[in-house]
Amino acid sequence: MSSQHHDPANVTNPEHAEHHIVGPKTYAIIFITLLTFTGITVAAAFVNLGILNPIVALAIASTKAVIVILFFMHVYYQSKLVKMTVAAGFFTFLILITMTLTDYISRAWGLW
Amino acid sequence: MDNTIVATHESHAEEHHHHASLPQHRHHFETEEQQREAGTFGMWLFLLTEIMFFGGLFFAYLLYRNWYNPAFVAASNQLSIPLGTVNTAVLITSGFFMALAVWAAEVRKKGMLVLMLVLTTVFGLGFLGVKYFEYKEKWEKHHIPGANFDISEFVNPPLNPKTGKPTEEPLAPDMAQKTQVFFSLYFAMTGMHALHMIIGIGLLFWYTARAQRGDFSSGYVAPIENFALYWHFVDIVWIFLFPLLYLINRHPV
Amino acid sequence: MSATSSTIVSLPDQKTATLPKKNYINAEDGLMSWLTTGDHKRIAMLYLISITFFFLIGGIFAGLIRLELLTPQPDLVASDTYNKLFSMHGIVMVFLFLVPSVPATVGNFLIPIMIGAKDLAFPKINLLSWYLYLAGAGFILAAMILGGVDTGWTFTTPFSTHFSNTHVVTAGLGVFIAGFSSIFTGLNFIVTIHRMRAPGMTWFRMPLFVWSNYAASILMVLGTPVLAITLVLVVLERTIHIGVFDPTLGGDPLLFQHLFWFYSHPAVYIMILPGMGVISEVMSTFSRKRVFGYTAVAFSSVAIALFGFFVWAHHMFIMGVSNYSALVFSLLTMLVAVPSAIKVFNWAFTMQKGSITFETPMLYALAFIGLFTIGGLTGVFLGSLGMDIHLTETYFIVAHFHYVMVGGMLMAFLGGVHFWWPKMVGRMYPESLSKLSAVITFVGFNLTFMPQFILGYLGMPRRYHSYPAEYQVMNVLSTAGATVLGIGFLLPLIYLAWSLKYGAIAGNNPWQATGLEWQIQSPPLTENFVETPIVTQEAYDYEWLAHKTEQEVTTVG
Amino acid sequence: MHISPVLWEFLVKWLTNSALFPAEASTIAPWADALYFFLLLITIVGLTLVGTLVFGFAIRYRKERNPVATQIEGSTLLEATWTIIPLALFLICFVWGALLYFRIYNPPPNAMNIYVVGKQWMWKAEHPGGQHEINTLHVPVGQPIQLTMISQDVFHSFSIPDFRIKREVIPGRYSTVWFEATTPGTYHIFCTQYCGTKHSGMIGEVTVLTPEDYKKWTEGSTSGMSLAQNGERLFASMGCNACHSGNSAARGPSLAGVYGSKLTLTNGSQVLVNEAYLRDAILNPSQHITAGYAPIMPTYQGQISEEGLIDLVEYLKSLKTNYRVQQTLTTSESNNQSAPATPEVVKP
Repeated sequence: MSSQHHDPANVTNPEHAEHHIVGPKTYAIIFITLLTFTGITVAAAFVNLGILNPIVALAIASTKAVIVILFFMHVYYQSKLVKMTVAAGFFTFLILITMTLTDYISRAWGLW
Repeated sequence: MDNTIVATHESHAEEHHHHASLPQHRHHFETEEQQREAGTFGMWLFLLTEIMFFGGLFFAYLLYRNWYNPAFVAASNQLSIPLGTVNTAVLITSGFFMALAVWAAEVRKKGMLVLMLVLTTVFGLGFLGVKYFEYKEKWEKHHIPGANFDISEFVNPPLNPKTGKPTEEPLAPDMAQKTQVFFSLYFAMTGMHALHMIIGIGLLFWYTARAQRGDFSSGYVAPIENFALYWHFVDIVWIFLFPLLYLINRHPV
Repeated sequence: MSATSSTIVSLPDQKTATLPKKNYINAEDGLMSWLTTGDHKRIAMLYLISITFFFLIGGIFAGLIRLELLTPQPDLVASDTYNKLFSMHGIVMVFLFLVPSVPATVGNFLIPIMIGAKDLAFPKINLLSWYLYLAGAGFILAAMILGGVDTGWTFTTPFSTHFSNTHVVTAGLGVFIAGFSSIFTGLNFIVTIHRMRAPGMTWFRMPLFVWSNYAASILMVLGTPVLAITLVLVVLERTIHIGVFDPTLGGDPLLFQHLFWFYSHPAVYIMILPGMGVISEVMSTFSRKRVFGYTAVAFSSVAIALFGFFVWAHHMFIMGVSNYSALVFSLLTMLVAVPSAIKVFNWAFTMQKGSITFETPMLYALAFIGLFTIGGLTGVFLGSLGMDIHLTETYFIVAHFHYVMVGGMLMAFLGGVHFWWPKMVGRMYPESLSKLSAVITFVGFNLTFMPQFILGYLGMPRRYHSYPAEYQVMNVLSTAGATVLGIGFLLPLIYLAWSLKYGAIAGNNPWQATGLEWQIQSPPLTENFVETPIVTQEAYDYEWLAHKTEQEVTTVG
Repeated sequence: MHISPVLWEFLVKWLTNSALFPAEASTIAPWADALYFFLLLITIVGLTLVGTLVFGFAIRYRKERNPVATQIEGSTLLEATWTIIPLALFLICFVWGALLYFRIYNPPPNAMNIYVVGKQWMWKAEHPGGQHEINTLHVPVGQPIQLTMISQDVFHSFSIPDFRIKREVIPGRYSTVWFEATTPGTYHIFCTQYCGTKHSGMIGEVTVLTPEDYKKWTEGSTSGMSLAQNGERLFASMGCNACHSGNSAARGPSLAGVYGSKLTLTNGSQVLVNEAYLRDAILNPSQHITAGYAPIMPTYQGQISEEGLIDLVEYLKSLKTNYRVQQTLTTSESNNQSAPATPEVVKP
């Protein structure tokens, strides 16, 4: 009795994506890229870039994270819904950080 | 609004109630596809909660790193970059094998799947092993926050035998005290991460056994796929933890 | 059904009517079949029983608090005991009653049915979330029995981490675990609403109850983990003094406040949003009219959920946050008040040109609108920076959030339970008694909490065991009101239990409502629908319903 | 109905002594009340509006009168109305509230400073003249008073409802609030932030006196030494003067006239020296090193009470020249008692 009323309208929508099998070759390329980035981030830490040091480190980490999310975690091949979900998670994380920082940054601005 | 009145079949359904059989196993999903996508989506929502869970810790880190930068630099220098780098590579490798495990399940190669899961586990355990030695060193140096925490190494850094100069910039006692905040966060963050790894490895044993039984080599890959999402998420956390904790300030002094 | 009668209730002929032979209640027998069930309806009933139990416990605490405050002197209990009473009242009511109240009971029961699904997406996780709830509740009960907690439900550091010598860790772990229960409920709802809708059930054909629960679920999934990590840090701070929240070690106690309220302010919306959904359903059904401005009401739920994340620091205006950021948070707080105002007016206008009857759920809904209006507008007092200085941490704020949480959420919960009770158990409760209890609750509630607004402006601080004598009159009024309120809450318990066996057979659709849940038998089958429904009508389409009924009559006749 | 005269008398007394509205006893109070009544007006109008709509519709469209409902989809115009009007009203509340907030948390420059230390479960007030009070606070009428407050243990909150002021008292950080009392009398002080067992006992009374009475009170209750004088003693006994002597060769910067000035720190940032800065610089010196000086000052965390810190801060505020610093320095050196009980000074 499961699929007799299967309605295509419910599957051909932005919440749906055809399943995609990612092969070992792609994974290997991603793997090598990640290792390379790890090397770069360690190397960059030994170069004095002043204020840029943490920024470079975080930029590389974010790039790595995005690569993992897109390919290892298949978000690249997923429906819009999943992409939105991932984005929403990071968006809320950013709210937590920025809104809390409004307090900490502006505390030094004045007497009160 | 379109107010067209359409009679649905529910009215008929009611008449059939008494003839309907109640299957023990409820197929509450319309299709396998729907079930699989629901699973993936659910897993992602769970990962969102994980993002926010670590988010609180990351914010605490961000705040105190800015407040007590010298202490964070000095304390971070106590961590071993080679060990950290090796561990990053180990974890990425583990993630790589996990990704291959998903592929193996999708193409229904049972032997390959089991091998990949075992490799994932081995590298995961390797990561925890290295972490154990790092923790042990902190314990020996009294860098575990709490009553036994010792700041003397930051106030009076050991001298370099060759040059006779301190190996590190000495910290004023009040700042040196703040290294404890760094180590608190270090243990909270890496501890939470390690806890996730331990849970993951526990699950890996179970999935390996099930894979060996052949549960996932006939097209039913959702559990492997969703577990892989979890495992990769744990990777991502480490990808951020590594530069934040180990590489704060490593440029030649 | 004559057109001039003052009720829309239409029950089947009681002489011939029986409960359906097969339904989710008698599908399987034995306690184990309930404890291992995957059926969302059974889990909802398990939740209903457990949260009622904890509501009673929390209520007993509230009663003792009011009794103590009858006189200015600390005469009934010791100060420590009093502090534990209000702390446990808060913890139990917030985490074990309000957060799971509507979503985990009524929502769990109805969301799959409303969207035409056979169950939630993850039945096992649904059951797990009930067990997590029980485990969390167990920890909290253990903390209570071992001697209680005295930190207030807010666990304010450094008091909770360094100074309190009560069972903070046990209670904190309990809240932590209960939090995961609510995460899993929310997760299940989101996936279900996205992926399990019946064919034709588009987003804008969903009942507003589903919309509001969807919005609340987002908050549960994204907010609760922050509370979890905060409590972990509190426990670590308390056990091994890690110093993250300890000013003497360089930590910032305000960081705790930020992280705590990052969850706990959205938690207020987790509590109220599902209640608003109930009100939309009830208002529509008893006005025989589509909800006025369906889209606006639906989007205002989502807007509340979204803005809800931006306003938490309004709990900290006097706590030493930077005054610049206080400005930002105050402004955003004013913005979040607007969607609530939209909802209230939309509900009011739903009645316009309707054909209104006043059954029990409708009485609760009308009470909700009045009390929520007061609760919401007094919230503006507190969101307004300068006024907040005088009013915060006084009885004004106590009155304000009780107007929202009890006057709003609890009224909605009771309204929802009365509305869907016939669907849940297949029987009606005695209507006159339930109307009486709705009126008693409304009167008792106002008598209890209205004086507290006056006390608050006078400056009586909250969480005070003893107070200056000039505040006594208002406190006596409040305690008197609490007695009435208590009766109002106990009555439903009695007659609902009575109705389980003796209530009139309700039939499929006693209220002539339009939701999918009313088109199936009551109590429903385990799999809800014999065939997956195909939805072609909008929500609240009474013409469709009338036509359908007509057809049925002709078919049967 | 017969009521016993005793009961009647009791009731009358009880009711007349009970309050419905707090006294307006500070310059802020009328401003706060104005906003309160505005908000109250909005609430009453809003409630009346909703009530009229709900009851009106309930009567007009009840089933007996209107058996068949007319379906209405909604009305964008109406919905826009009840979006925009509340929004405008709420924004007025925001602006008004923000203005009041500035008024309450921005002390006027001529305010007299009184220190308040909160601890479980009492309030300790320290007047600049050295008067100490516990759970009471004496202030003159018509004089702006600034309270600089700090907690020794947990969060407290200092509230005087009749003045409409309140501020959290935080461990580890000064917070301030100010008021100007307008009517002599006594008013409640409450701790409004839950702080443990005797939270409800952490109450006190603020006594507002006429300027003459206040003068009498100050003279009658002085302990002989002002806060600054206590601070001077502490400054010498803790050996602060050894480095902060004002000599050109001194290892620490001169502190004369430092209060209120703008300092440049080693990390290049500019800071205004206020009470909070001074306190923090004593406890966490390495984060407050004046440009041109080495980070050698030890921390005094845990070695000096909040009261002692207040004395020191008050002393530094009063310090205009280094004349007396050097005098005490020579005295203490000749007495050979300059060894403070502080940890080893770190080698530069």
